[in-house]
Amino acid sequence: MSSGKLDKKSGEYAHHFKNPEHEFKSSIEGVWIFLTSEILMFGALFVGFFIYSNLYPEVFKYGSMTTDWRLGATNTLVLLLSSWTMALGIYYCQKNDKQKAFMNLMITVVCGAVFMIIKYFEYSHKIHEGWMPGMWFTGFDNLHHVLGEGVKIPDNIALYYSFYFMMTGLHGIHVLAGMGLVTWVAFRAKRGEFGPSYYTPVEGIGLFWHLIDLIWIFLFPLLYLI
Amino acid sequence: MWWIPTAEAQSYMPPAATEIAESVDSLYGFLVISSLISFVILMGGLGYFVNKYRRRGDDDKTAYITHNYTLEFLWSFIPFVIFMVSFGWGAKVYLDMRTMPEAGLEIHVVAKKWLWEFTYKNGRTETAGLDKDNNPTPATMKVPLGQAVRLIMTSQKVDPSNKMDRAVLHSFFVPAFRVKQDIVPGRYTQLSFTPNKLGSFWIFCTEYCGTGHSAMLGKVEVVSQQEFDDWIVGESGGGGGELSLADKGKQIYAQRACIGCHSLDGSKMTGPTWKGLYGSDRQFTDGSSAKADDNYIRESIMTPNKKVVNGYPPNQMPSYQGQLKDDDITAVIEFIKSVK
Amino acid sequence: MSEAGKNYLNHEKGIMSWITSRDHKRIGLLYFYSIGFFFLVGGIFAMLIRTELFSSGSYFDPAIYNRFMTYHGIIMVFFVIVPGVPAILGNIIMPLHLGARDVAFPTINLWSWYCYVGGAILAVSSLFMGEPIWGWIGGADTGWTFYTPYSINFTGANITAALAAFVAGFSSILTGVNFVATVHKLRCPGMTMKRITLFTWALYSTAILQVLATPVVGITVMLLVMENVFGIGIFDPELGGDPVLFQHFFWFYSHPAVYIMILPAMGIISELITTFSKKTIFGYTAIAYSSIAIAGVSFLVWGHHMFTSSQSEVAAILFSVITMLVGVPTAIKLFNWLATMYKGSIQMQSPMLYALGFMFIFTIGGVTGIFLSTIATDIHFHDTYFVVAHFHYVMVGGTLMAIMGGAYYWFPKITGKMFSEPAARMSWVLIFIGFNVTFFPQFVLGAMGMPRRYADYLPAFESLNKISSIGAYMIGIGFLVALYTFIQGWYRGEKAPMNPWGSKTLEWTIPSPPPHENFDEIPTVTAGPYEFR
Amino acid sequence: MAGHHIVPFQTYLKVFLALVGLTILTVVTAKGMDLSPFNGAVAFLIAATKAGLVMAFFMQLLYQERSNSIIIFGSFLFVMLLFIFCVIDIYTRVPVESTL
Repeated sequence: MSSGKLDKKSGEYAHHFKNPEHEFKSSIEGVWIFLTSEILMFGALFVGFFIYSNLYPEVFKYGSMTTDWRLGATNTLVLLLSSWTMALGIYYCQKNDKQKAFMNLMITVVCGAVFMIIKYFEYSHKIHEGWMPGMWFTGFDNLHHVLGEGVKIPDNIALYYSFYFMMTGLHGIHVLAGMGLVTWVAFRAKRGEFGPSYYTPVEGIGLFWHLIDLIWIFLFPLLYLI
Repeated sequence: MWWIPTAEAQSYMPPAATEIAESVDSLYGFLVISSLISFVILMGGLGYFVNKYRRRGDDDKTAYITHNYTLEFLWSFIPFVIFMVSFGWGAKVYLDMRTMPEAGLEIHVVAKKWLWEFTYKNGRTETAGLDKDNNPTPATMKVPLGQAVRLIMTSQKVDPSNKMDRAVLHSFFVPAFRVKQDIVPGRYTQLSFTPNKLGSFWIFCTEYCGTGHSAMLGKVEVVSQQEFDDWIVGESGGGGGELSLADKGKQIYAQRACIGCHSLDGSKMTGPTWKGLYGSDRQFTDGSSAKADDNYIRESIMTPNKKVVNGYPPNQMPSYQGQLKDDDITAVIEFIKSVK
Repeated sequence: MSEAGKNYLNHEKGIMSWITSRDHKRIGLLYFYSIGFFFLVGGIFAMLIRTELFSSGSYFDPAIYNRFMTYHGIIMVFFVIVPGVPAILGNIIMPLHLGARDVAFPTINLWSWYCYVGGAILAVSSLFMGEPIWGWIGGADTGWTFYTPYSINFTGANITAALAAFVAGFSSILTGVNFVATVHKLRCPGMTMKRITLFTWALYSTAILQVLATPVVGITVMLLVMENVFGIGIFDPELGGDPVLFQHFFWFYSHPAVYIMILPAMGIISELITTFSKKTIFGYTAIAYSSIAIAGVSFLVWGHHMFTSSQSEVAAILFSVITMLVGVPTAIKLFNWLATMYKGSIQMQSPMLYALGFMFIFTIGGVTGIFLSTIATDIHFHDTYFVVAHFHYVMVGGTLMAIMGGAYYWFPKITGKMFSEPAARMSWVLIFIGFNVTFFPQFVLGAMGMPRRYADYLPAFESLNKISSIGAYMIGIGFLVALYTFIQGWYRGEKAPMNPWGSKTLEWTIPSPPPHENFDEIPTVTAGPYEFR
Repeated sequence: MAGHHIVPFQTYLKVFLALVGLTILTVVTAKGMDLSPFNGAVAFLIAATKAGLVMAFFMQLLYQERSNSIIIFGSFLFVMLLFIFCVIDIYTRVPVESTL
């Protein structure tokens, strides 16, 4: 510990663990425990979403009609691809192929970026139309253009956009954070810091990235399809 | 069970004025007694053991007892039974409390920051007012003895046009009736009671609602049916009638939330006192000054944040533009003149 | 590994070696200093509250009183009692109890302290935001519960105070993650789950609560922040939201939070009772599982904070019956402690005094809890001083008594010095008597119907409030005496032996203070933790 | 080194393709067919299946210690508890109307 940074690849480990495997398993379990709190955090939003969508079905029906499912589906595929390359990143670390590991991790980051760019277009479209959360909502007229003039739009339609922006916003922040973290491990992988005996950070951050994907898998049908 | 009324008498609960209150008190008595018993068992045992088994020397030998399933079962099961009795009894009384009368008197309650408004079916409305010496009198709800009363309650904003303000949660609580119900903006909640004692009882607001929370008092006056019938057809308390301008202003002062921030006795509240206000020199935060005449007061009511008096925070008072009629403002000014 | 005379306090020097330390013992001490400081701040607010309530009529403007009340709540709940036991004593002691060299993730442990400090700074700085009402002082006046829609007023103070709770929540989550992983993975050889100490069991249950409950309040206060910044309307009835849902979300955390506060305190009491009775704990399994049971059931009872909130009658009855179930494991613990003292050899040292004080106060807090979980009586007591008295009996009387007891108990281990026993007893007398004088009258006040969060009250309530205020000043003096014993002990105390109390757990098998890496050689355990034969 | 299970490349590929297939399926069922009132349930089921695949293979729950699975399913359980109890309240409330 006192000798500064540990060379974990060649089998060193922090002083309070028994061996490198012990350290690996403990770290991964720590990540899982952290993920439970992420799930509870998003979970509360989902619970709110379900309750309000049952209380005000019209709001959520009309609301989801204004999202573009093509963009949502594209984003889903992009994130699935990124999850796959993330898994491959770990796979190549295990295989000690640092070049391929780096490539795959960078594809993951790029996918994250593509996701955010598509998200940006969706957001700016909604903001442009005045479909904003809560008290900023001004888009009644534009909603009529989309849904037809005769439709009676509920007064609290803005609730849908509150949930839309809160859920995708929180998810987006996670994507951004994930991109940063994946970039970091990608470059560490490129420097050859990981190998078959030590790849804990890749695995841990991979779990985090898969969770982001997992949450989007649920967000997509809720916000775009139903 | 003779001991329950005994506990009630020592309970420090306020006098009970409904049947429900009496049954709550019986339950309370049961709880007081059973907690006293368990407290005495635990603390008695503690005191006894501490004394009997105190350390005599460093090489004391102690018994090696790790568990005793019978005992452990007993002290899990007996509390469990007591808890369940208490739960069942409590739930039964609660359901009685929450069963709304089919017929009976309906009174609409509106809670605002920070006053009560009680409206009867015939339109009669009661709110807070001021007595002859300008002391605030709480809003008084009159109800007849022995008749079931159902309250339909909601919360509203003082100034509906103020977008930055919110109607907030309040709670209607009459200790003597042992009933309480939160008042939620945007929907109606209900509460019922059947008073069985004549008298006047306090209403408290028990959900925190801001600066005036502790001053948000009201009274329930239980009167005979005869007296109630005579009263209900009379004038709305505090409103309308042939009043002098200053008296009208006084009512507006009490009812339109002026009272929350402006005192009449010279004490400093959120806003400046009205005592001796008229005709005095006002120093403002921007360095200017003015004499408090009719125009200044009118301006302060309409655009309160244009000139803020030194020593007071800005943006406290909502504009009454469109809230008060011109006559009302004149009345308020007359009232301010009368407070010397 | 450890050289003679070197221990965790002096093996590295300089402030940087402290604030970048990843040693669990040093981080525990960092927490001790910072939590102690904020306890002082929260205590000052408490004194101001009691001063205002000393008599009917106002010393302070109600708007200022509401700030005192709010900041007393926010600081004491989020920055003192919730992190209190786990972050200070848990950090220092739990790895020692497990025979580990550190917690599982030392770096994250340090981060959690920084989150704590960041949150605390945010909380205090929010006091100077919003509309100034008294010089520079402005701040949130929502109460620590942040109930909507009152907390939606679009001021920076509310936003900052809610963010402070969010950041503090992060600190709590990180501590929880660390502790769960530590208990799962870092037990020394032979240390089965049935051989870990009851303090560790309690911390383990607490950590589960921290991990599972805190994120919900995190997202809830985040939505509140958004509500204040963007007016999203999820909890705002004016825009179609439901303020009662806010209360559901809030109490989904804040009820388990009560157990985050009290469970580790119970863990400390188990240690103290067995050590000072010199007798093995009675019903180890029952106490350990009751911690887990309390943790689990505590997630299903939050609705008892909302009996009058306009939640439905069905929900109220359901929550009431589940709440009753929490009482059972709590009663089990009390009786087991009592049974532990039977035929023991009881030594009335000051830590034991605190433990007995805990049992006295907690029993009162516990039985009055039954008054509040019984719906019909709760309708009357809800949001009155009865509730205030009840939760102070549980949280202040309970948790603080246990923290003080634990602090005195482990003081020799942590500092390597002995404190002055007479002064420690003096502080106990003042705190214990002062506490009961302060809060017992509040039960009566609540029964009489005095609502809580009142800046002013009817003259009928005056005499009891006076007694209560006098008691509060006594507690204040008591804590100053306790502070004196700590400082005096640290600088002037005699050198502490390895095991001053004759305890059997692992931390007493290493020198006081412990060396940097705790154990020269990781111990192997062959028996349970309380083998007094 | 023992304990580090390497999932074959082929498995990852198959799982990825399955996920893409399920995404297409969910779009088709929601936009192409009218299954109301089961629209929501079907979409949710498909999402749950996808989530299961991601967790089992990408997140390697299948190959890790059982405790990790318990931890993560525990968290879903608690989300359900929050949901169920909130729903119990909201759907048993008796609406009150003003009679003025």
